[in-house]
Amino acid sequence: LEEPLIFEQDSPGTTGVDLPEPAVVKSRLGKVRERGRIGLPGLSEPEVIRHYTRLSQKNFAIDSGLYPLGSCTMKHNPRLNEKLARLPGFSDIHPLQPERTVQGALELIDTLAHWLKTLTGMPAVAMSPAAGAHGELCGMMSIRAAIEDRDGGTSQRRRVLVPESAHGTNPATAAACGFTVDAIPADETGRVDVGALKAKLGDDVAAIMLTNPNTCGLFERDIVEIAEAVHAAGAYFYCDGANFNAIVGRVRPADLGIDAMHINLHKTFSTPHGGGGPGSGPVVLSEALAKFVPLPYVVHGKDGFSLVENGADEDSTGKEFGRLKGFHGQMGMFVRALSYILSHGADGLRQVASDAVLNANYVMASLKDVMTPSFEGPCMHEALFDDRFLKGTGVTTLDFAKAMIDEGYHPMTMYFPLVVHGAFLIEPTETESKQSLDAFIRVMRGLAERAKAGDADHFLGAPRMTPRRRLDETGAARKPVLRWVPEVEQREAAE
Amino acid sequence: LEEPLIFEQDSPGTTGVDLPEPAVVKSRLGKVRERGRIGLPGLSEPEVIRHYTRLSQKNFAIDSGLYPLGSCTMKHNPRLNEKLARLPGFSDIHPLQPERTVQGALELIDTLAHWLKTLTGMPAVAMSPAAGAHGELCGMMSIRAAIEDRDGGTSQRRRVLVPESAHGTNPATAAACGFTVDAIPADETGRVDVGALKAKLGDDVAAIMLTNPNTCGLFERDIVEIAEAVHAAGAYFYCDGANFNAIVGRVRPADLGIDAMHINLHKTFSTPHGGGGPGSGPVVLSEALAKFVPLPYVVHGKDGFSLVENGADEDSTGKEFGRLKGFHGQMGMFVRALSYILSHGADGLRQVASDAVLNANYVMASLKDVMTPSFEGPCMHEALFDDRFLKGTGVTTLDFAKAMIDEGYHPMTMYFPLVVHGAFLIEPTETESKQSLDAFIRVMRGLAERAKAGDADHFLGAPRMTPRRRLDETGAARKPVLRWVPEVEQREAAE
Amino acid sequence: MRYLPLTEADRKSMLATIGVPSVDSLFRDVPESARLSSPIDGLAPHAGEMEVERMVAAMAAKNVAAGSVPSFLGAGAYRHHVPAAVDHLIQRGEFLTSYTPYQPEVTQGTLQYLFEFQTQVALITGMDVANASLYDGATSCAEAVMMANRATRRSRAVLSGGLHPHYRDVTATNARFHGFEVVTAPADPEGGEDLAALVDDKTSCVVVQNPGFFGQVRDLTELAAAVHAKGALLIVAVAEVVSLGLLTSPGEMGADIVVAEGQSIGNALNFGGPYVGLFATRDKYVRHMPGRLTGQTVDAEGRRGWVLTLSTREQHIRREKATSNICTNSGLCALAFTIHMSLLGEEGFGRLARINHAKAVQLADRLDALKGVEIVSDSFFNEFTVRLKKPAAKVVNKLAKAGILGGVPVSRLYPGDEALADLLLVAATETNTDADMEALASGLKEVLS
Amino acid sequence: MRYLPLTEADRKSMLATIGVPSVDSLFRDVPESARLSSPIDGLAPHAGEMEVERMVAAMAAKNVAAGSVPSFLGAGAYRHHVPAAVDHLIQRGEFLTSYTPYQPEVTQGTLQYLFEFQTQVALITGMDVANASLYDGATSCAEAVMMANRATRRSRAVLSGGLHPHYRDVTATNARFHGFEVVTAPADPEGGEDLAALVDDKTSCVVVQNPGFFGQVRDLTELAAAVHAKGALLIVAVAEVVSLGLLTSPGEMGADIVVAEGQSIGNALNFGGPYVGLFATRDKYVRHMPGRLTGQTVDAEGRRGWVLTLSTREQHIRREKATSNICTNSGLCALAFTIHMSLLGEEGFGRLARINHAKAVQLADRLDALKGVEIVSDSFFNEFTVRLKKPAAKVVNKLAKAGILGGVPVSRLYPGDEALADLLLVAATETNTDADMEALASGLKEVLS
Repeated sequence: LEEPLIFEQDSPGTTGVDLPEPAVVKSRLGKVRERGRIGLPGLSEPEVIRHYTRLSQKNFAIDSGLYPLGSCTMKHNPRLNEKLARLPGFSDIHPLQPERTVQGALELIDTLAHWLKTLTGMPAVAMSPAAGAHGELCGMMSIRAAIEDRDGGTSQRRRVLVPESAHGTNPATAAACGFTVDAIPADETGRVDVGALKAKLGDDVAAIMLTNPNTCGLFERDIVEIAEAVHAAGAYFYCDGANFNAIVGRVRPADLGIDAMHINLHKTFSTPHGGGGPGSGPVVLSEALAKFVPLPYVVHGKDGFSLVENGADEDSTGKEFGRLKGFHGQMGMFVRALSYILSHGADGLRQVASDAVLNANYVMASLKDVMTPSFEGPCMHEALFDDRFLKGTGVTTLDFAKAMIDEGYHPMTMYFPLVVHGAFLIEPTETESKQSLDAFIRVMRGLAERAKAGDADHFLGAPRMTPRRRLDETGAARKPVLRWVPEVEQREAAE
Repeated sequence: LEEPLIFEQDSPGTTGVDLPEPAVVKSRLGKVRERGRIGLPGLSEPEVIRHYTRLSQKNFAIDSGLYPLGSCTMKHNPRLNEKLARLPGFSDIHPLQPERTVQGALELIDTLAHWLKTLTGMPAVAMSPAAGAHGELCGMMSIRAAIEDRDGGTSQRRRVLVPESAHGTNPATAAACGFTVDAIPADETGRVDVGALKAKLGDDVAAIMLTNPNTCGLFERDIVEIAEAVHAAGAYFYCDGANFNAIVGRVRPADLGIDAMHINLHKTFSTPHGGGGPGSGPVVLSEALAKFVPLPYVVHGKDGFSLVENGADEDSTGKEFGRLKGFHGQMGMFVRALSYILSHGADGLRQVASDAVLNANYVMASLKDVMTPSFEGPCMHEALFDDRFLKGTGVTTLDFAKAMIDEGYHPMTMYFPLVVHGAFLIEPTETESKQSLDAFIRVMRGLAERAKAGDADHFLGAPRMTPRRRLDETGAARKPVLRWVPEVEQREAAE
Repeated sequence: MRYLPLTEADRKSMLATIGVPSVDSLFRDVPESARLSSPIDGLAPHAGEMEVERMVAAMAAKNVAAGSVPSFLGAGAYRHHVPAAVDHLIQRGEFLTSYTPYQPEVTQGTLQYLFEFQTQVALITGMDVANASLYDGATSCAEAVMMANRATRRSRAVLSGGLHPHYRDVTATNARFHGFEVVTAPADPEGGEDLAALVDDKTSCVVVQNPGFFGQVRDLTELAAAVHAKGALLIVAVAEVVSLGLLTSPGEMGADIVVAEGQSIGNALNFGGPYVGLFATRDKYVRHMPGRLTGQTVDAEGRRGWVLTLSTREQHIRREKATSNICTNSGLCALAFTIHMSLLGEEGFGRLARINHAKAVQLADRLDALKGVEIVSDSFFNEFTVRLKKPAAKVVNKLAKAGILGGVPVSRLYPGDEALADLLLVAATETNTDADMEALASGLKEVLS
Repeated sequence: MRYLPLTEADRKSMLATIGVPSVDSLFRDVPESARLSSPIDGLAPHAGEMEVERMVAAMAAKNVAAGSVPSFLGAGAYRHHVPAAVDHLIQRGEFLTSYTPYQPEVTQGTLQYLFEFQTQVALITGMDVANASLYDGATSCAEAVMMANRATRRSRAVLSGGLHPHYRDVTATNARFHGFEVVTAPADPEGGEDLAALVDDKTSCVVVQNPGFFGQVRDLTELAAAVHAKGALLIVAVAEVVSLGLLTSPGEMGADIVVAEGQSIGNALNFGGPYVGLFATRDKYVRHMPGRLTGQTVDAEGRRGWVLTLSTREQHIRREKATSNICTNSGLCALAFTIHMSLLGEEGFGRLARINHAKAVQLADRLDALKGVEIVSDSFFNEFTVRLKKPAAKVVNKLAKAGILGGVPVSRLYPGDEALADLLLVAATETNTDADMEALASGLKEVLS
């Protein structure tokens, strides 16, 4: 069913919110004029509810089916977490209320921080980053601040080593922190080439940014050796923690020699993805970096909890590098993550990693004879295949992905990581049942066999069952239409 | 997409609720043995959420589109009402808490009662009936109790007059109260035949049960005359208030001579239909019936609000006829209805009736040239057509209805009322916009023209876009399968 | 107004299409004397969402939420913990704002969950089939008696003195108007009644509650045999459905009809409603059942699907000959029940019941140690009767002032019966902490001293 | 455990399929020294939903919810009434549990609302285009400066003394690491600063907040002209987006980039996050924009549809050459914004703004009458600065003890600046009743006496 834009459902004068007449007062707007018509449409509540309900029905979601999107960790989002985040004691408190009136909020942040530090074995955590990439920024700023503190502001350590297979955010973050990026190649096992890495180390290297488990779904076997080499070179070790889901409770990053790692609360600790955000990306820090944190942060003293909001505060480390966002962090996400963490506990979180890895390896084992795994040996939380099994079929990874949609599945991550050709990166997560995985495997095998049997048309025309068939992305970018304009303006513009 | 039954998703031992080990105690179960395996399936929370999400996606709802189901009043359900019903001060109070601890709840019931009495002009209201039919039962019990009180328990007034076009619940209710049912025919204008009615009145008649506006969507023009005749015969006037939506704020039933009328809170006052309930059906009562109420009810004294729960209570009327359900009524529905009522106010409720009638007449006027209206003149809140326009097309009302589904609409009520052949009873409600009605009208016109153009196949095969095509209802009734049984038992039964 | 989409311009243009000058003229069939020309006097005008929220929330704030204090009330309504997933799912518009599933092609969601509900109810009660729910436990009980009357063609019902007084009263009200006899055994706090002795050849059914209103749990096997020997049916009422996770099922004990209050699973206390009445019976009585039924069938392409079925029993087809006048079920409450039960599963349901029993045993042991408190129930599930040395109603009011909801005085449901005035019903569920129990014990100690 | 569906039997059978003896063997690539053989010490084991709810609710109960007392805090976060429909809709699983819409065929719902969001933001800011949101107002501000640097190929930003200190600080942090210059005018409570004088030929942009941090509303038309004359861009930051319902839009005043905190529409206070950063600009700068963009296109059958577009600006394609490292937007908060704004519409949004202004004027008049209180802001929207005769932080703490959240002491954001220590920011919105205002006035009177 077609659903017009809200702008096309305008009933002028209608509103979905009844507000009383404003009191008559003498305006205090100084020299600013009151504005005229803005152009917003008028709709009643029933129309708005129906509109967004119908839009929602055009979406795929974890709630509606398996979502094997590699590196995104689309796991179940418990409803308890949503309920608790809406307790007025959290949702209805102002960030600048007197600290005595928000002790419970500060306690919650402190409790979550304690869990994150203990699970990673790290002594400090910066809670305010708003997302994973923001956490990367925070970690790299911390590293640069530490280097400048150690070497003086004149430090020439500006080179950051980043594997080829890194998330695109890694190089972008390094650049945003004023670093230059130097790529490290992968070896034939899908891991960082340690020799190449060591060769690149030098006294101009500030840090390495490594993802572990890496974007091929593999554990970097030589990580301790790498850490030692990096530290020996006077540099720091940043770990992209996007895949912490795979090892939580089974490995503490501190034991691997990591100096800074962000944690995507929306991946490992299941705060909802919400169609693209909001996220939350706290960064755990090693002893060497622990003082180099952003403002603000929570401390616990004899009068209870308080916030250190500026460097003049008596509890300040004296080495804070600045502020990353407004106020104190993604409180709503903290509540959800803590609720998830307390629900699982130390034993359950360990089970999370075990089941995530088990599920991925089960998918890998069940598909390896009909698809082509990119690397040998067990994977961690995601299974990587490439498109060699499609060779000669006329079907691309993209075509295959679109055909999955018609079978009721969201596509896996495709064409990433870049180290293999036509990648299929499949992450089932620990919240899928065996029954669910078996159904998925049946479909994937069926499609693989169908492709090999020569039925390319089935794939090229897919998806067929969706509200829209394939969309013209090239056309969209060539002449961008980024907002609705009234028809009359559209016509005028065309003339 | 297919969705198996939960019983087919059993993972033995799995649960979606984590409960601690029970404390070890000495059992106090007397001679009763602990039961063995029940046969419930084990599912985790993610599986349960996905299962019921996917089931919901197979439903049509007001939230997803226009729902023109005549006599059902499928109007918008405001979300504020849901929110308020969940305030712990209402949702988390026990019905037998000391009255001092539930003064706000009793106040809410009393406030809603005040609105219902004032809107209908009636002096009393019985709040406890759980649904419309339950309200009918309450009203007819009140009438019988009043008659017995007046005439003695030996009263032979046991005949109840019910129009042919009445809801099936009316005769069923009369029978459940120990009355016999005598049908009154309709005249050619779709209303009660007043002559026939008067001829049937006599000293064995207890009451008339009339729906007004009636099930043809028409106002009973002669209602005052009818009321007078009924009262003159010593009988009472029960009005089925299912269609109060059409006249709220514009007509007070008391002014028509009505003695008892139930109000479907889920129709007029928009508590949600919820896939078939729960409802709530308070009954307003005239002075003559005001003492003949069910227990319990709320009274207001010097110590605040209290409940009269039995005839020995000092506030008792002394004439209560008994209890209709456990505890005090559908509190959750009362909160929603009052929220709706306060939101609209006296002016808004009047507008509700005006817009409901306007919308129905607009649909009527816009379709009358391609479909066949059953009666002349303006309708009230619903427009009644019959199948004469389909004559010779090979398409039935049912076929037409199923074709509407493929266009994104829920069918109208069909084959009811019985007074016309192949009825189409269309109730758009006041919460549909003109834009929405225009789209609906376009589709209905298109289908009517298509049927007349001879494309019967289009209709006979409909619906095509639904999770299921037409279902075999005859087969279902012939050999009822009313529950799932394990495959092994199924096989054994077959052998 | 926020819920009304028509603009004045729309109204004008629609009136023109209709061909009338004003909305008033559409109401011309209303007798002039009854036409109101303006909003009804004395009622407030419309209000914004924030204002309505303030008004209604102010009323809510005058109540003591059971969860905010130690609370031990039962007597047919029980406070349990309902997982957040339940309320989340039942609020989905596709469930909340859908009608009775008369059009099966667009309501397979509702129909499938009702089929699951019927199966769950049949399983936990130990019966063959169940309907798609009735209003509540009390109305289910009355309907069961009327069904037994139909099935046996008799009209005398014998009610246990351990039946919930509301169940008894609703049955009696129906008896008065529908015309059948009800024999009620005296209140039976000790659980010693001999119901079989009340059964005669004209008896259609015996109704017994298990656990009883006063708490006792009974093995009904012998009673069932005695009732059946007289050609009557045994109706078992269950006011606390969680008990079915632990006790031998009524079906296994020989019940012919089982009715229950389903509120405990999935539904909040809600001050007594809406609740969900469960109704289950044997295969052979299916066509005597009241209420809606969902049945399995196939569609035009042979795929499994669900429809409402056997509607020839129902009022919209059978009119005055229907098995019941009931036309609404408790759909959304039944959905909440189904989802909560699905979450619990075999493992969770049994464990929940065991926890409830253990909590009640712990509480009974604790109260038993108090002076002036005597445990009356020799057996129980999660609720039991205690005899106090003072009138229970007064004790409860004093406890309430101290911030404790201490139980239900039996006199609330048996007013005027002096012999029962000192009895208090006390329930414990998984929601009661040790601290709650300690609060009750010390509160009682103080009030009774 | 309730969120983990695998049974022990499943695990065994899956390990057999994989061909390894245990899950441990799947972790064989982890250096042995780092493998933990049991759950981490010192952390609690798993807990049931009821237990977790108790623990977390206990923390919530230690906070004073703003809605439970008279509350007048603003300074970049505002308490407004959000219709219940908003939260209902954003909790639908299809929105809540969906990912970034990279697969447009199965995410048209998300894409269409983002397109609606972009259009709404462009309309209210008076700009041509907007992105699909950033983290919050402060990060949007920093991104805007970096965008201005790119667009002008300059690297000196001039910040108003009326810019929210958090926006200033976040920009400064980025400046330190990214390598550009920031010139900040002194705190400007009186609203008299001359920003144009700070602009030179190397200036990439001027950032001014309207209404200013201290409350003043300004006509920026002349400033825009002056800034443009130097070849720099004017960035206007809006910390209270409701003001756009009443004030001439930044676009009309000549802004090149508008950034705003969108929290006020659709989003609760949430102790400061998550919020939603709005970001709008002129068509000509589109390709310099940071963040996600939704664009209109057609599908294979020619039907209108939406996709994420211009992603060549973004990090997942451009890597270190991206316009920003931002990869997440504030999707669900943007949805809440979009739904609330759709409910408000032209009529509601304007009226909401007028009510807010009227409330603030009423409050200012009331406070102005108090001894020891002086209104500093000569103009304002819904928030203004007052000078007290005592340090504002102490006054606020005393008010809090009396159950009044009386405003934000300027010293909280300008610590150590004695000249600002007596200043208090006071905001009023549609949620403040007359009784609230009376409570503040009498509370202040008492504290100051």
